[in-house]
Amino acid sequence: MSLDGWIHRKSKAAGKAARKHLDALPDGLWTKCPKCGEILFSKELEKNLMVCNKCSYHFKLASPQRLEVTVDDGSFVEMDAGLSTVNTLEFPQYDAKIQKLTAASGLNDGMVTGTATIGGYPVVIGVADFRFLAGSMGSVYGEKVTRLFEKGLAEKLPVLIVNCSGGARMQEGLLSLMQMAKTSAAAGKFGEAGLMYIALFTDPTMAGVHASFAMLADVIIAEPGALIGLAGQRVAAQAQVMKEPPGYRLSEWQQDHGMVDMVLPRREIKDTLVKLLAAGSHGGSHGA
Amino acid sequence: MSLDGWIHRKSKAAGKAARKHLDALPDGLWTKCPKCGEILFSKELEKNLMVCNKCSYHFKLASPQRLEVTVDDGSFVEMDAGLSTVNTLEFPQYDAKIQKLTAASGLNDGMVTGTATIGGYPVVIGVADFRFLAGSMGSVYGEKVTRLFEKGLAEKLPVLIVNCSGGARMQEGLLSLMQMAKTSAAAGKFGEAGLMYIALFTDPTMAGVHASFAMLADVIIAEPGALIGLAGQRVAAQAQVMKEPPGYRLSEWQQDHGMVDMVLPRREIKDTLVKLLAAGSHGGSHGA
Amino acid sequence: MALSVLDFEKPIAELDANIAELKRISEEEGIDRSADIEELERHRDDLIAQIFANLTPWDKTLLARHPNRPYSLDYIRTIFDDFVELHGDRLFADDNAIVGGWAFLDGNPVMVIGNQKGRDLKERQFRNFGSSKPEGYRKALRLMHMAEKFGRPIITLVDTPAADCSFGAEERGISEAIARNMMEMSLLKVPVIVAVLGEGGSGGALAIAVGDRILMQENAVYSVIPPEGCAAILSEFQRDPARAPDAAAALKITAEHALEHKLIDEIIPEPVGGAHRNYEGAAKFVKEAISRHLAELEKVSTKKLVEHRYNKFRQMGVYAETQCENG
Amino acid sequence: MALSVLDFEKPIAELDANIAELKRISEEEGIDRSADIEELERHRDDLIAQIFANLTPWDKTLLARHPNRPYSLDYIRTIFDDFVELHGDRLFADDNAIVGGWAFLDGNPVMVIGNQKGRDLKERQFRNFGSSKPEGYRKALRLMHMAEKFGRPIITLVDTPAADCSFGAEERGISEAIARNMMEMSLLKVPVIVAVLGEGGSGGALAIAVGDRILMQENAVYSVIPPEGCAAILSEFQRDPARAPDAAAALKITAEHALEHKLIDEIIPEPVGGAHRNYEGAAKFVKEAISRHLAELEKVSTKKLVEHRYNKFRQMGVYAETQCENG
Ligand SMILES: [Zn+2]
Ligand SMILES: [Zn+2]
Repeated sequence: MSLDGWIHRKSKAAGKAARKHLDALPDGLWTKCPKCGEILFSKELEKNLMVCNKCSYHFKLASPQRLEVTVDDGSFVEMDAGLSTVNTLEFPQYDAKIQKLTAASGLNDGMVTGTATIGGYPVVIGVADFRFLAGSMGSVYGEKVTRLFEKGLAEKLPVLIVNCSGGARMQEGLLSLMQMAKTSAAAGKFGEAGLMYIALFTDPTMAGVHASFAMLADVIIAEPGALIGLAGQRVAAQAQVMKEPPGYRLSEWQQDHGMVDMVLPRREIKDTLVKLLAAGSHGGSHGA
Repeated sequence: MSLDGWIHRKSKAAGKAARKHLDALPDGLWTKCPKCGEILFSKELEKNLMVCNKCSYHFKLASPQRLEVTVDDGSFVEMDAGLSTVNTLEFPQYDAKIQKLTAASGLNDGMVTGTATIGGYPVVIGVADFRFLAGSMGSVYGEKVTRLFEKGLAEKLPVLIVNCSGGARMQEGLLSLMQMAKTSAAAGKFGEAGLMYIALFTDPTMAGVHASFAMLADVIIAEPGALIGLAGQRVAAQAQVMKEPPGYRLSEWQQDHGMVDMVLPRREIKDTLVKLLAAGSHGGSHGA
Repeated sequence: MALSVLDFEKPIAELDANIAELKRISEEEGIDRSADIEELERHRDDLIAQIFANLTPWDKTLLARHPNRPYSLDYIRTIFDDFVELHGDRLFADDNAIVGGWAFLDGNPVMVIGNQKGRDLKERQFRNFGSSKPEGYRKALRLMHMAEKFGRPIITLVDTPAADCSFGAEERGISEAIARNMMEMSLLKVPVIVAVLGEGGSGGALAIAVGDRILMQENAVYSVIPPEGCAAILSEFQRDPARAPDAAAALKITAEHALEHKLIDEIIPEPVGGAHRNYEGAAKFVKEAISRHLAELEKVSTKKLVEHRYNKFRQMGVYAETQCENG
Repeated sequence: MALSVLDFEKPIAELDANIAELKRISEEEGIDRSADIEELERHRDDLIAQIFANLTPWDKTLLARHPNRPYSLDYIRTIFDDFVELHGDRLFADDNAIVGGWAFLDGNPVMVIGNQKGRDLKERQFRNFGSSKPEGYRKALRLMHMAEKFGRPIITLVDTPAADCSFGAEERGISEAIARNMMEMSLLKVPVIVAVLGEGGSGGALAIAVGDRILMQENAVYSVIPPEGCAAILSEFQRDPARAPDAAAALKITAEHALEHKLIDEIIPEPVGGAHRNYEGAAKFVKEAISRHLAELEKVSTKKLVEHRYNKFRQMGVYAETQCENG
């Protein structure tokens, strides 16, 4: 159950690529904290699971990094990596964007799914990658999340989804919107079988993802300070007459408002996942 | 479906007795409205279903009056009239109170139940009578409500309960409290069978009755201006630091707060009941 | 309320005015101008046909938002009998941006639920411009579960610009409410028919739009984001809300496109010149479609109904797939 | 927090002080006073036994409210392993007057839910003095349904003066929340064990207290209304809150009376002098009782479980019945 394994096995190149598209400013040895401005020794930062040791800012993680801090070493087996985007609507510039992102990240989409173990408990896991169009949900994303639930259902395994998304993907129009209904229906069918669904909300978990399968988890854990809500900040700003109250829609605020079960520092998440999986992994003696 | 039948068939003595223990000041020809002070011609008042034609104050109705304005003429058949109170706790003065109330009202308890038709639709109906210890719920009341649901369940009939109660009956201690759980469980079992349960809230519908079977109705109708809430006014006043806002916990306020489906003047209630019974009386083609 | 006139409707409105004037004159002066009137009316109808045959997605957006377009309660009054409106979510409040209750369709009880916009300024505020807060969606869910309990079909009428996303709505979990409704609707054991009658505004619409049949009026729009919002966010449109017409085209928000992508089942026709020119006519088309689909669904077993509904949404989406070594 | 001392505990506290002083002296001065100490301790234990054998219902009320009495989280920490607290009702807020989450009882996962009072002034306010708002009961219900989903038993720990009935609580339907919980608990398809550990305060307690087994600590009280409230309302007590001790007696709020009327299943003993004198000892008794009843319930089929639970509450109440001609 070591949480430190990820740093030793992570390739330097992958780490750099991740940081480039996330929020660190890599200059080799040193990394600047985007929140407090502190210049951090990169090795120390990585050892600290990419959490600023001055202000506790939780750096965004690319999907490989997230998997490394979350699942047992070497246990992840990817599913459905062959799914890729089709620009059905012939939306302007969409093809070019996708090609560029795929080349830069090595990803076909902002949702990476597969099977793994966590503390020895087998799970089906989905991890969002913000580098890929802000982790937005289009047809591929929705299909992967749906297959994730279906895999869990077929194998009677719990599901864990790590969210990091700006919402539905505009470039696929109504097809993207319908992924909300599709993934929510999949979560419903999965839940009816009495299987556990855990969600982790990282910064940001927004809009079409937040307002569909993400909020339907049995247990929701949030990383500190993550922005969580329906309306993007631009839309929210237009809709509000008053100024936003401090902490508005951040993890801690969402817990106070009953919408997440707990806010946990990155280092404490895996231990809690293991306890939850112990509680929910195998069927109980009484059932519906 | 005439709403005026009740006045013609109602005995003068019953009417007077009812008013005496309710809120009218009978002096034969004239009745004073307790809300606006208007002196009303008693015959007109009765024709107007005991609603003040100046301020629309809805006079409390005794159970026979309520039945007359609610069910089809002559259709009511009482059930479980033989149930009566036992002072198991040997609570001070309780026996004497019950004897006095029974003598004055002819009732064994503040809940009168039976079968009837409304617009031709058969229903099982319960009507609270405020004259009997403020319609408070003790063992007899809880048993009658429970049997009401069980009768509905056995005969696949919808249930209508007209509430008028101050809450649980202190004089039966924990036995009274448990009537909340007992009646709520009965409502739950009834509801699982896909049968319709309609509640009418009249002034007042409070505390242990409000916080149990009353709030569990599928559809809740309230008479205008009825006080509806958990804490009695004395308790509520102690609990509040601020002054009560206008209309606090009255029917209209409860509708704004999502707790009742509609506020209807007494004269409009029966027509709406008939429509609801038409929608819910017989099983649909799809079922759980 | 006076008839509002969209830019592209102006030629029609002019002809309407001419016809009205001619009628007035012929009546006042007792002169028979019926031939002229008939010709003008024919001309007006040709013009309407011509204009409506060439509407852009943005034109349809404006039509879907037309201030004179019939709203849910207009349809409910026309299509159903004995509507008994039910209020409240039993949790927090009654939301006037969603209406719902028992009603009878050709004598059969159904639960009807719809987004509700307001006509004049006061009513618009009362209805929060048709944008629901969590309590609206939770009321809708309560009513849907009531319908399920009694084995009655559910009809939803969709017409909302979007869900409300004010402080209060976020505080009370607007995302949770939308998500839960979609999930619960996918599991309902009774037939659910959805009619998109005006604006199908993103998650705010979808929260009452998961059903066995999704019908859509020919001038309604259904979109993942309002075209103005899309134009304002994407550099493809210079982040300029004024380029909303281009975004509307790119987003493919019309009923034809939705049908093409199998996201809806059928397009409900509107009377000549749009629903706002003829409420009765519009309602007649909607009623016919709902009744017909309902009759079909009544024949399906509960098990198949829920299974088909799942599969219907399961199939939505377009993607490519290649086999991977790690698949 | 210093030990609070009730009036009737004062003789005990004096002996406790004497014993402590003697121990201090014998240690400081190196003199062996163990015989004296032992005699004093024996005397103290006799005194406790004597006092606790003659407690009035009002004394028990004060014990149940004792500021040093162990609260739900104290029991949870002692009885269960690996507690993972879950927060929020997914509707409005997280209510700190109720706690709940996954935990392990002898290695088996259970959902544990309890009212939670606060120890010092700050924590008391944070916990709203153990009085829940609707969001607390709705959180509890969410967790109970989660337990049901996974087929896990539910343990509830009851210790609340009453439900909150402030503006906000009434606004958000405190009555609805209490009623719904009782109904839903009666239908749960998993074992539910209720332990009344302090104050069983009216509907506020009952909202998490519908179960297959109702256990009650020997010094806990369970009442339809606080004795002070009853005394203040009824003319039988001159409407004088100071007559609460008389009302407490009349209301029959002790575990013995509850057992006599078959409203609870078993009385859980407390350590000598009450739970507040020995947290570990109190928890041991509670754990033993819960484990034993849970083992029994695990053998019952789901169908029988729900049926028995219904019948259990169905039978509560005492009344006379004569046959009537209109019956
Ligand atoms: Zn920092
Ligand atoms: Zn008056």
